[in-house]
Amino acid sequence: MAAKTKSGNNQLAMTLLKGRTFIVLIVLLIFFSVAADNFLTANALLTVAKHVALYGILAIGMTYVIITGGIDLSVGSVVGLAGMIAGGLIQQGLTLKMFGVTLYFSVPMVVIITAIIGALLGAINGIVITKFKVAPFIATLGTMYIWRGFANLRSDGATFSELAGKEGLGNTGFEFFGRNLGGTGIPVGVIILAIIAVIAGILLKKTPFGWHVLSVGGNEKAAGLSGIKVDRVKIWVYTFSGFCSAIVGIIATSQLVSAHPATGDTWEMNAIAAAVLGGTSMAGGVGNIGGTVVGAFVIGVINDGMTMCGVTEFWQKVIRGLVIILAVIIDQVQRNMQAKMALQARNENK
Amino acid sequence: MAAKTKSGNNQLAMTLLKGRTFIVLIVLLIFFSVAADNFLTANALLTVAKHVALYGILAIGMTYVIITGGIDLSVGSVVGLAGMIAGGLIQQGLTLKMFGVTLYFSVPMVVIITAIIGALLGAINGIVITKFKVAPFIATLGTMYIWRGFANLRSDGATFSELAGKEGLGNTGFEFFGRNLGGTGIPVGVIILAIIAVIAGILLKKTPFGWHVLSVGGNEKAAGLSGIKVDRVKIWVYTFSGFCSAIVGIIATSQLVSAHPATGDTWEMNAIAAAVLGGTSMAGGVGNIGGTVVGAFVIGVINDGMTMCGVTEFWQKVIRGLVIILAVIIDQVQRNMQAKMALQARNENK
Amino acid sequence: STEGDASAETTQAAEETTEETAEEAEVLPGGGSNIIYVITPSVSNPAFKTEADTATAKAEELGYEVKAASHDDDPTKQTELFDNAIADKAAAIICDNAGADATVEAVRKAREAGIPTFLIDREINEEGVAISQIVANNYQGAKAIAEKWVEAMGEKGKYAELLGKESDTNAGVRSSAFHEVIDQYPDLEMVAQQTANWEKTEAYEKMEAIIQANPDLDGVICGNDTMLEGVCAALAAHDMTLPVIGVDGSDEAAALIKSGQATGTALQQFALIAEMAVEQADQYLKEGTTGQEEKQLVDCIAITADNVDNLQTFVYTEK
Amino acid sequence: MGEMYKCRDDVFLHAEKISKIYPGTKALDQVSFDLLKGKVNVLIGENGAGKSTLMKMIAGIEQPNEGKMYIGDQEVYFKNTTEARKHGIGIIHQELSLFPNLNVYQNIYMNKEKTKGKMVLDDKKHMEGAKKVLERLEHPLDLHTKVGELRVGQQQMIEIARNLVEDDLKVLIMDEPTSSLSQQEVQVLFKIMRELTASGISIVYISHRLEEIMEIGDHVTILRDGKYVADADVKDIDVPWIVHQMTGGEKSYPKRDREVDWSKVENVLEVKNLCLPKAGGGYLVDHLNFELKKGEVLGIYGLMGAGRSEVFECIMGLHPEHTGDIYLEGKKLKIKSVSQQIDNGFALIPEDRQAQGLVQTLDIEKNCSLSAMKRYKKGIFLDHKKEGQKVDEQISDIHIKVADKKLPILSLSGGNQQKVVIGKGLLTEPKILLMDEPSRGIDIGAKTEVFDIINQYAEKGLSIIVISSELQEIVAIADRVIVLSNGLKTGEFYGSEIQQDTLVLASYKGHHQKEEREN
Ligand SMILES: Nc1ncnc2c1ncn2[C@@H]1O[C@H](COP(=O)(O)OP(=O)(O)OP(=O)(O)O)[C@@H](O)[C@H]1O
Ligand SMILES: Nc1ncnc2c1ncn2[C@@H]1O[C@H](COP(=O)(O)OP(=O)(O)OP(=O)(O)O)[C@@H](O)[C@H]1O
Ligand SMILES: [Mg+2]
Ligand SMILES: [Mg+2]
Repeated sequence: MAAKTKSGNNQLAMTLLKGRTFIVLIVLLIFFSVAADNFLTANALLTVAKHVALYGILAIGMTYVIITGGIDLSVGSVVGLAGMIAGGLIQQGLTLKMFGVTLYFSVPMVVIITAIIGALLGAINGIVITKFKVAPFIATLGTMYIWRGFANLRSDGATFSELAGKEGLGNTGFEFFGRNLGGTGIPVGVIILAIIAVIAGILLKKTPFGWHVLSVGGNEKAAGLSGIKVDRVKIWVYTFSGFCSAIVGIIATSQLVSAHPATGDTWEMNAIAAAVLGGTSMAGGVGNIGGTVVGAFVIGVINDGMTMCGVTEFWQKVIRGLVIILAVIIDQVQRNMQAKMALQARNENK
Repeated sequence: MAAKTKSGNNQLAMTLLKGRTFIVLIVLLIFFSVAADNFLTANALLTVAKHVALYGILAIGMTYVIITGGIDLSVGSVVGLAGMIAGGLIQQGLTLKMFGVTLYFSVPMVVIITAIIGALLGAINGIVITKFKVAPFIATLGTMYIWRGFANLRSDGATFSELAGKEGLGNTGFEFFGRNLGGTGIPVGVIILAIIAVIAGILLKKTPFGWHVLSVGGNEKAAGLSGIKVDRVKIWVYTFSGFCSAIVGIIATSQLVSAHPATGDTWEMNAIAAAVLGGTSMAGGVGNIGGTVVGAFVIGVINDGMTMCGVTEFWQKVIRGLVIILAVIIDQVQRNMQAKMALQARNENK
Repeated sequence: STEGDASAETTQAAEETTEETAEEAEVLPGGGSNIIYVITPSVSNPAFKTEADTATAKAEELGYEVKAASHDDDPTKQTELFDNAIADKAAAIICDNAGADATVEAVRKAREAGIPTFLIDREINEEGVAISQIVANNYQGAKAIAEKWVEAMGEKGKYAELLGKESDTNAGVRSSAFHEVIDQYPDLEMVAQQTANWEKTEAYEKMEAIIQANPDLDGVICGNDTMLEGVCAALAAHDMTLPVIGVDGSDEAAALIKSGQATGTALQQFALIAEMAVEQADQYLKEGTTGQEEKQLVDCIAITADNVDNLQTFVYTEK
Repeated sequence: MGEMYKCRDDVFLHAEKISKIYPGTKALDQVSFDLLKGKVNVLIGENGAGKSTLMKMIAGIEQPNEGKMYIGDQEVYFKNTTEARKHGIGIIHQELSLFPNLNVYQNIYMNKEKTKGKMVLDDKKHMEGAKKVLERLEHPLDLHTKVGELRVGQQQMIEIARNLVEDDLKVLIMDEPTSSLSQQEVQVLFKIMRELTASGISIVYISHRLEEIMEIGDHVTILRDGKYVADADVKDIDVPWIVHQMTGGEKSYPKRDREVDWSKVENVLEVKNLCLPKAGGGYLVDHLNFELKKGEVLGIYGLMGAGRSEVFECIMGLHPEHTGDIYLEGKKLKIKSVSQQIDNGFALIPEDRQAQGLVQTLDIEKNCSLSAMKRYKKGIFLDHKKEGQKVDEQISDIHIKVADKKLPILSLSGGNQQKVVIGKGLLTEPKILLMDEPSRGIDIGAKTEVFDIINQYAEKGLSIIVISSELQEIVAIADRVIVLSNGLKTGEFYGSEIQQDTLVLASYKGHHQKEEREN
């Protein structure tokens, strides 16, 4: 009986907590739809969504990483490197010297290869962090430089343009990921975001693996004593983050129909901000995908909204900074509220 | 008796631990002096030192922050903003509308004002982190954007040039901080680094405040229950980091004899890397200024050395990343060694 | 070679002015070694890559050792690179600088160390410090291409402008040149002005946002070609083709002009400029004079569908 | 012996000549151990004797450097906990190892998840199972509460529950499960242990509370410094024998009877109407009144969660929201911060040594001087000489066994770590010393030394308040005891009135009184 009401309370508090960012989002939407005439049109919102897709997907991988108590600064560089790999494969194919042949892969193959490489790059982060006990911040700071260097070295700094592919080589259709889906006006990127979000959400809350991720973030030692393979969980989490980054690299490259080695520079900060705005705690153990996606939308709406209002670059920086801090402060308040409610609940049934 | 040998062991381990980065440094120096003819000249080394001064000073402030278990991503932006403030004061003076006067300050005054403002910016970080319980990473990520925005807004993105000042206004001599000291070929920046390093070093290991900093990083709860004002300690630490950043802003601006709002962009990463290379633990509670300075020199030597070897921009990135990770891995090994020795010691005296 | 001809023209142009200028005061011997430092912005931009590569190639051809480095548009890093050059006893420095004001001090320090500096592409706000300033005439170029754009616009309509890094001189120069032309036509109305920091993805996203705010947009002007690429990609994504111009003359831009997605760009003859700089450096080190004015303007060439075929990796060859 | 070893029929698991070497320590040295079927196997020894280490081997948390283990006639080797679980071996760890960010049933089923179709979690099963096991423990909890919001005792229960949901449980290792359980909770636990043994499950029970051992234990094995010392059936032995085997000498609580006419001694501390509101109604500390006399040792007894720690926390200024007045030597205090209270002459020895007492990254000396450091100044500088000599005095004064005060604090054994925390408090030259569970988790040797310290300083005129959940020790050391129950003061006893049964009685009153009030 009492149990019921209490769990009720908790659900309420949880939804409040999740709702929090959502409320901020609504407020922003209302504000900008007043400030910029065409902001509240289907088209404009789809455009926002399209931009959100990029760091939204990054933020989902980042959420997993932060939940385990880590951080991944290398995602931006993986985006750049993945883009260059995909672009290179389409434009130059893969030349095997010893056989004197050049292989051209179909676009799906290119995507798969790129995604796998991205995952591997992530796995390297995970291994450096778990096996060599390097602090995540430092490990991924290092790989951030390294991957970025490689992205540039791939083409010696040049851009791979005209990624439309050639009929003859059977590798056309790469623009797909940057365009809208068939008849619908929905950008493919947004759909990918949706798919990844759903899968990641279920994985986190509905599968043993998700539990293990949360447990590692909550109490690593205890997780180990419970027989959870902490290192393996962490490596998977960074692998996933690398995979997400590669996907983003593909979408971004496809949007521009050209691959530029500097793509993704500093995007990691957007991703982290989105995750934290979504209620993920830097201390680890706490976070949910839904919140992260909403957080990503908050950032997206601010960016595009301000641009459409003609706010200058400099003020945009200031406002972005303020929003991040304020949102987290609100989050703090809500957390305390929730803790109180939980206590209340507990004492009721004493 | 046994005590002696044990403490002996420990001293040894400690010196090893400190020595570690130093050894890396020596190796690098030898390597580059072979690789680049003119590298091992007094001139070249003084140049390196001069460059090291900039992020060396940042790294000292950062070391304090990291020891308390925090991080300060805003230092780079404070450098930029401080430069713009100093530049603005010299070139445009301070106009008080209500009195219709414009005040021109002498260079020393300008420096003092700038340093104070820098400290205040740091204090704001500290307050957001302690009073509003925002994670340091997020709080300083936010202020990083905000200060950078302000730096640009100060001059709407323009550069303040000709900071030589005017005799008439009695504000000449700003170049001082970017030049060499009088007859000696020693850059003023290096001397400032030395002074700050010595003070910070003494403060950390020879005053109660320093030990309070170390204890807060080691176990915040225990420190609080021991009567240490944790919040106050933290606020001071971020204030100090802000102060250091402002000093760096002045030196950088003085070297260019012009203030550029983008100055200091991404320098925080160099500072963090230097601190960590110097043996500061991201987990908090462990760190020493000497190590940090050596760490800064490692980074400086790599940067300048590679340039003088004609290593390309892209490979420089890769190598920098590798060095950071490898150095930390070595550090890890050494720490374990030390821990083992401690246990050994403990059991000898059982 | 045809490039030779091109340089010949401009040098003639310069010589006419040289007559009334005095000889260089004191001659800088160079640092001692025969190393030439080539300092440019990040070579992940094709324009600067061409610049760096041509300069390197030419200098090596003339028997110098070359060390190329990038300052990433960070004046502080630039001074550090100058310091390295000085410490390295460089014979000369070729530099595409990171800020008209922020660079003066660095060049002066090199001069004090007896090392001559030859600035390329962008000028600095002081004369008599560098030996040569071989400047791409952004102003003239931007105006020239703006004229073409106005034609394409039919002298009327709503347009948006994407600016380069606000803290970069060229961003300002190009924008004001654009407006000097465009503002003469009252029927051309600027409905949005945003900076995209010379950057492609940023240009793409900003452009999409601007399109949303102004669906009835008629044209776009961009501070450089990288942003032009982003804009064209954004327009393509919305099945729009509008008159779009940029500045630089990159092959990517050329491709877009060919395909009719972009109207034109102002070619800065990076290769030519770099080569001139090295030649003058060589001559100066050997003879103590470049035989040229310090400031030499190399005109930009307006590239449109008509003459785009003559453009190849920043080299314009009359066919 | 050797390959063809076969366990005795009454033995479930036999460990043969197990040795474990940690860097520098031989934690276990050729220890053989028989785990009797369906019995409560008690393992005792001083701190650092190797009890936990031996159990870590059997539970597969760590692997022996030498030695073999046999179940029945087959040799077994557990390379991780999962392996040990396969043989039905479960362990309740010495340190709580739970997930504060997860809720009750998630904690109970962590890494034992029930799934639908091998993929999706089946939370319905989880909740049912969790509910059952908690009812069995007579400890119903809201399954959705985050474990971080539970207090120590409740968390301890969940730690136990985690192992009871195992259906194939054959051996349950309990490493000091009662260290933070109250008397009545301990009784529930014992009931369950008897049920388990009755159903043929073997239990290994580790505790420093000897009286418990005599009550629940069947067979006792004693370790000292990583070596096997003796083993015997509980029915054949008594406490003194155990103490003798453990310490290799006689040890017992010093009897304490001071002939002081307390009515003549002035009050140092007076607490009037102290209240601490509980989040969501009610009080953690409920209109509490008491006074403390100079040189007196006041015991505070109560069940877990009675609100004793909160009393200390209020006095130390950790709960600004508290109401009521606190007088020090007649002067009313305006309590703002811990540091202010330390300056006022209070010192707190916190409940949890590792989490609240020690700064693990600092050395012994600094841990000892931390609170008093700002008193040892030359100008702005730390006066190392003065600091060093003060610390040395303290170390010798309370007999901390340290070879070198520059060693890391974690190089000390638990008991000595506790003494360092006490030393830290004493160095601030307090008028009033607040000790919260000062003997928790330290062996009888260290315990008696801690009590010696208490007596010694009480004689010197220091006033001391001691919270303890262990009846024996509170009876032994206190001049006067007040009993808290549910935040209410339910009893106050002097000298001879201080009897175990009277205290226990009082410790339950609070709950009834609350109910009466409510009706
Ligand atoms: N991980 C470790 N590394 C090094 N030494 C260790 C480690 N764990 C335990 N030891 C040492 O092994 C010895 C036995 O420790 P153990 O925890 O088994 O003692 P215990 O009997 O459980 O003591 P307590 O009653 O305090 O729990 C001690 O000297 C301890 O310091
Ligand atoms: N972390 C917490 N959050 C909320 N309430 C708590 C917390 N810890 C304890 N409480 C509440 O405070 C009351 C007192 O708990 P506490 O453990 O301090 O009592 P205690 O007498 O000190 O027991 P102990 O012997 O563990 O010190 C309990 O009723 C409990 O509900
Ligand atoms: Mg133990
Ligand atoms: Mg307590």
